[in-house]
Amino acid sequence: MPNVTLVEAVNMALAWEMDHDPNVVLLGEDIATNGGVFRATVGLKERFGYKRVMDTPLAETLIAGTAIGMATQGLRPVAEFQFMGFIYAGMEQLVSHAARLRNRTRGRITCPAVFRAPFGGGIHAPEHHSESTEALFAHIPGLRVVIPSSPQRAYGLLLAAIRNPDPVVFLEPKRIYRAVSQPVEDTGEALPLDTCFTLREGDDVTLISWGASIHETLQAADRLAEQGISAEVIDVATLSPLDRDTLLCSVAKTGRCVIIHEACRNGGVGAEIAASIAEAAFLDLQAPVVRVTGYDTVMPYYRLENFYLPQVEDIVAAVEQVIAL
Amino acid sequence: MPNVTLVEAVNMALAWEMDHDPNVVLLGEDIATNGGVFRATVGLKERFGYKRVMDTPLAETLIAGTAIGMATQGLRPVAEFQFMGFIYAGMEQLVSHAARLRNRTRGRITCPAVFRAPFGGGIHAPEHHSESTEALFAHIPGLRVVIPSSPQRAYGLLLAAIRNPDPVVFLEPKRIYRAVSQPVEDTGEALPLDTCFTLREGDDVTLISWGASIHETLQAADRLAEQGISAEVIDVATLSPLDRDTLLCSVAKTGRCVIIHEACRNGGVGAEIAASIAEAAFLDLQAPVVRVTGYDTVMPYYRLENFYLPQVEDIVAAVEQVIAL
Amino acid sequence: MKSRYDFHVDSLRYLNDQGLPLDALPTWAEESERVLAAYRNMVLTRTFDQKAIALQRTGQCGTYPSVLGHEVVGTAIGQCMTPDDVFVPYYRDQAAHILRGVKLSELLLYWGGDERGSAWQDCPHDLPIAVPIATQCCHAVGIAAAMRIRDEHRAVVCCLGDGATSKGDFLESLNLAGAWHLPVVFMVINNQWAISTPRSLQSGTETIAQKAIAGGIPGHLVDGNDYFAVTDQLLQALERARAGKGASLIEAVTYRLGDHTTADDATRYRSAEELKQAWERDGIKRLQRYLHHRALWSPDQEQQLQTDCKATVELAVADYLAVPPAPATDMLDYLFAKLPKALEPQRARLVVRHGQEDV
Amino acid sequence: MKSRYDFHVDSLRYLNDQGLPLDALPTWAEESERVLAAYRNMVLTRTFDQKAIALQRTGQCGTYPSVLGHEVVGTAIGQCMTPDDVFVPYYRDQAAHILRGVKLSELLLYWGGDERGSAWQDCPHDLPIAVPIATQCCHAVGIAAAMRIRDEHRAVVCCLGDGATSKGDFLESLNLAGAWHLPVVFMVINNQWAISTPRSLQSGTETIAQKAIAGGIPGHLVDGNDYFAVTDQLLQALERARAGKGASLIEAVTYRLGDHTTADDATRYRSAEELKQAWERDGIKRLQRYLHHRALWSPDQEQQLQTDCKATVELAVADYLAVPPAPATDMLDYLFAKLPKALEPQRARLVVRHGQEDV
Ligand SMILES: Cc1ncc(C[n+]2csc(CCOP(=O)(O)OP(=O)(O)O)c2C)c(N)n1
Ligand SMILES: Cc1ncc(C[n+]2csc(CCOP(=O)(O)OP(=O)(O)O)c2C)c(N)n1
Ligand SMILES: [Mg+2]
Ligand SMILES: [Mg+2]
Repeated sequence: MPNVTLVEAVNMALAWEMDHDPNVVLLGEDIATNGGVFRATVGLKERFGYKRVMDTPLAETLIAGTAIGMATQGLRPVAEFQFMGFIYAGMEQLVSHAARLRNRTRGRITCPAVFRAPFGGGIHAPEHHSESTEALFAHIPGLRVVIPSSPQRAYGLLLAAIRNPDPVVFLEPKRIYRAVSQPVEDTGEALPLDTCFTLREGDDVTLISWGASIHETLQAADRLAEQGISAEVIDVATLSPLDRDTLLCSVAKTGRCVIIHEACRNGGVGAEIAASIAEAAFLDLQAPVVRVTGYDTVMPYYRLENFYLPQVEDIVAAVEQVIAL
Repeated sequence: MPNVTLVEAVNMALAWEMDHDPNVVLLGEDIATNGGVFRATVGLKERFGYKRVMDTPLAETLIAGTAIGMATQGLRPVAEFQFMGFIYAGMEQLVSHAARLRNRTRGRITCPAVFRAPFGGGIHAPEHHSESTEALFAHIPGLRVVIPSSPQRAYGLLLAAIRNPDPVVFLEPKRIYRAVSQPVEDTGEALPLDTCFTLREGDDVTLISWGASIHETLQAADRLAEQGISAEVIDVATLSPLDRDTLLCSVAKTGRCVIIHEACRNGGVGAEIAASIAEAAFLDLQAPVVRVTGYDTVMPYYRLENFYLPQVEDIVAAVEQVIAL
Repeated sequence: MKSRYDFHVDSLRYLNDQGLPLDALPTWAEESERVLAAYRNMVLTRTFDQKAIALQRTGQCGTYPSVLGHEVVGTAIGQCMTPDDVFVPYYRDQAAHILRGVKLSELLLYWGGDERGSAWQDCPHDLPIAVPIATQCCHAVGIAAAMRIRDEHRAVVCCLGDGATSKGDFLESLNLAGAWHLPVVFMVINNQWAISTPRSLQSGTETIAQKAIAGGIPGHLVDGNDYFAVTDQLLQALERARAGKGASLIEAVTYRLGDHTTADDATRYRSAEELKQAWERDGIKRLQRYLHHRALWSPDQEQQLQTDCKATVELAVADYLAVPPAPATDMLDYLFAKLPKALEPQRARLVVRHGQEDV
Repeated sequence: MKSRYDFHVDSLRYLNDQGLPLDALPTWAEESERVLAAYRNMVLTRTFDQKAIALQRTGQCGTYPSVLGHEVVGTAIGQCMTPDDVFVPYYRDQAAHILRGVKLSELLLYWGGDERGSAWQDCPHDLPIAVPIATQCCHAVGIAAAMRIRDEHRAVVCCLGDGATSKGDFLESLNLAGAWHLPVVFMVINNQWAISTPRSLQSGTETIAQKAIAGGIPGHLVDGNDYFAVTDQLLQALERARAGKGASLIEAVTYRLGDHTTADDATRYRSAEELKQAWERDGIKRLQRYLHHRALWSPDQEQQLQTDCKATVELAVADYLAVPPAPATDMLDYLFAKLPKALEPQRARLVVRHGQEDV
């Protein structure tokens, strides 16, 4: 079983599925000859030919819309936005078409497309290269928003996303593209969508996160364990539709909850999770649900980005705060 | 003092400000000769000339970006998106430029532009003409999102929006464009942004809403009063940045809170409000914060739209539920 | 040292306003059954259109965009495409939809505020009506790309208005169509108006067809009220597309004879005189004159056709009006292939609130 | 009945690869101080560029896009624009920025991850560097529209790359520029590559200049390594713009001699041979040969210039490296004109966490 990084797992999943389903095609800027600016698609053009791995002109509206058109024909396009910061031109296509085609034709025309984008900060990238606006997509009914946070989950969730009969926005936390390697079995086995993953069990507090922040969250859980606080860590993975059951079960047990995300706080996905838990677990909660998030501002350029990103000590402090109540 | 409708108040505010500030210009599709498809800009081209009231080609990216360019020159452009359903092509310009110009140039270049769009359902309009995606904009730091819910507030808030030195997304609830008339003094007096409006005082429960739903909320408050339940009604008005103080003060008094909005529930602005209140008013709350919202689906075409929209009885039922606890 | 690159678009017309050929007609024009079928479809379309407007005026249908002035282009499209081709419409393509198998009652259902109006039982492959302007152009190139990937000899026809040619989606799609040699024909129906915005404000170009030059594909102008010109140019463009020779853009010049939609009042922004002149170029009348001239049509036949069309439309209206509202739960049941667990409580709530049976 | 509409773009070149005039030079070329100043700016730009790359390689700067191959075009822009004009750049316009008054240290600060790098003390009006491709084109037409609304005789120059010409923003802006006769010049720097995507995959068109035809404005090709050609065409376009005669598009053909950015490795996708050939057309070398040929330049002067440029750049680097990080609170303090109340708790938190003084 090879030890692979998250971005290699993405590549493995794409290769597996292209090998097993001739309908899977890839399109995006610089994905073919160059293998993508993060090398997520490296080698695939050589292996599957330029007809299935397509460099597009530089036009995100077009990339989104072309993928949708392909999907209506039963292809399974996987479109790459080079960075999440450049996804917005594709918004109209995602909101007004990808998310709705099945619904508006009552199932006659569907859109089994995947829209991949690297997202998040912390890699000292230039302006517009550190976005975390997953909440925009999670609010759109008809879109699935999936975020892996480990090589194994990247592999299994991407396979599931491609096989899913409806559109999936698949956001890859680029800060951890190469942070850790992990054995991943290349057996084509998908992981379930619409399900949170409990990464660590605990009794005192539920820590909910996704993407790169999962790593600070797990580190915080380690530190808390040293302090005798037992934290349950949940990776939401599919942000929408949201698996509230797993979250509520955990909070019913722990009575306390901290949500961690890199996106700005106001209207982030953490708000929906906090609101849902505060409503449904009202009687279970022994402390308010607290959010540890980015600030409500534009992601700063890299000299200040660490001041913006939630740190392990922020999470620990938040847990100490809710435990104190 | 003339009795005017909400859409007439929009027109009055535009006219006042154009009259008093030569930098105010309008642009959009069909706004000049036709006066806008809802007649919000009727008569303004005749009065201020085509140089200040501009029909644009059909291109929303361009409308947003052109307004931004104009704003960098000290003009005060008010751009109209014909319907909120067609705002998405302008998203990249709004997110990556309007919201950021001041911040990324450290104040050197600014964007005092207003982006107007009629929004919401309930007028038997065709597909894509009934959107309520205010949450997308409220999540973007650097944008103000303002929604009036009466002729007076439309007048005063639009004046404030135009005078505001930063970009404002100004969403007009078209369902109530002509629903009620109200005397509006045409004195050029602006209302404060970033402030909620308490429309009705009450002790037992806080009802929080905005836009057209304010009207069902007020009706629900009437009905509740008949049942002996005293509801405070707050119009959020500026959805972002959010005036949490007014909301929290009210909940501190009532101990109960119901949020009403037309947008789908998942990740709506109601989530942020509920999360904020549940966190900050944890000890005050005697019942969970409940949201009465649209369903998590695409706004249905008009035969089913009333099944989708929150109704007075839904609000009343929600209040009864939180009062029962 | 100066040098230059030259480009052009051509322009095609066969009939004068009186329906008389200006030139030898293309050979396919000898198939009189084809021409007569075209004429019948145009009349049916116009009959339907009037009825739809009437239904809206009497509160039995929602906002509706009249097809008046577009019947010739739509009919040519419907005739030139094969069942294997894919049609990517905008919202004023009724004439083509009818020939592609969409039921009149389905069109009414769509504009009557019911999603089932896009479920098109007898037209499974065409894309649904696209309201967000120009967005469909990207789908058209995506579909055409799928055909190329699969080495199929099929083609896509994508319709859009003059206003739509200002929007990036269209221009980006043109460019891809050229770069990838895609089997797609963009049919721009230049009816001179985009709601209240006249063609002259929409773009400073002399023609719309010349926008093809920015995509590196051939651009053609045709008289959009000339059935022979539209058909002939489209047949050539489709042949080219199916033969793997790439995309084309056709600008069909016509006039929007009605209001933009039933919610619009065109007298606010255009003159009665302009409208009157446009009626003189009406393509249906022109084809009728041609048919008379060729002794292919008689007043009796016209009478009979009018009667038949009315009957067809009345039947469709009856079908439409008989459709009961969909269950409220439909709003959730078609969002995803399978209802996600997260939506179950909302579906249950709809059932409780609106008394629908659970599935 | 067939007819046709003709269009063209022209193409301009003055110097051959050896720096010898192919034709009589324009009269302004007699101003040798202008030409020498241009040459000096090109050399300064290239010196700066090499240093910026070195800083990145040694961890003292972030990802940086080399300007190698763009020095001629940028210099021509910087010279032709007046202070009153507005420059709307993309991210590879260092040569122009320098002439417009942007400090080298500011450019480093920007790429060094600090927003203050766009605060441009001595260049108050130009728009900041635009990273989201082609988005700046819409701003350019907005600024040009503002000039027209105010009846000013100023112009806008908007830069973009060949890749950017595929994006809707550019094409929509071209159309508005044509429809509204705006005083804007679109300068497309066709360096043959958009990261790894070659010009040939970007568009099926023969030239990029011909995209102007879709906007109804004149399109011109120039040799982007030919200082005289770029300058001459741009002067004409700016004159036209300022005189109220409308917009132009200039395609300056050059080559991206470096990697896309320091994060890129161009050997993955293009051949050493192609790069070698491109170096033979290098515009700085070409202008240097011209100057030698005209006896306007000597090896001593070259030596001195190199020394001066290095010194200038070293000073700028020292300035850049001396800038302490901004206070963390800056991330909130410039978001709005005035900190909204809603953000006060977050600002307070930043102060507590990072020990910054409150304002
Ligand atoms: C993206 C978008 N913006 C605005 C609208 C509103 N709108 C509907 S039709 C129309 C004019 C379209 O004109 P044209 O493309 O010429 O087609 P026509 O209606 O004349 O057939 C506008 C602005 C829309 N539907 N989509
Ligand atoms: C909207 C958008 N999409 C993608 C990118 C990523 N990206 C940065 S530069 C670039 C290529 C640009 O090529 P070109 O326009 O030719 O300019 P050049 O870099 O060659 O000067 C791409 C794809 C971006 N910055 N913005
Ligand atoms: Mg039109
Ligand atoms: Mg380039």
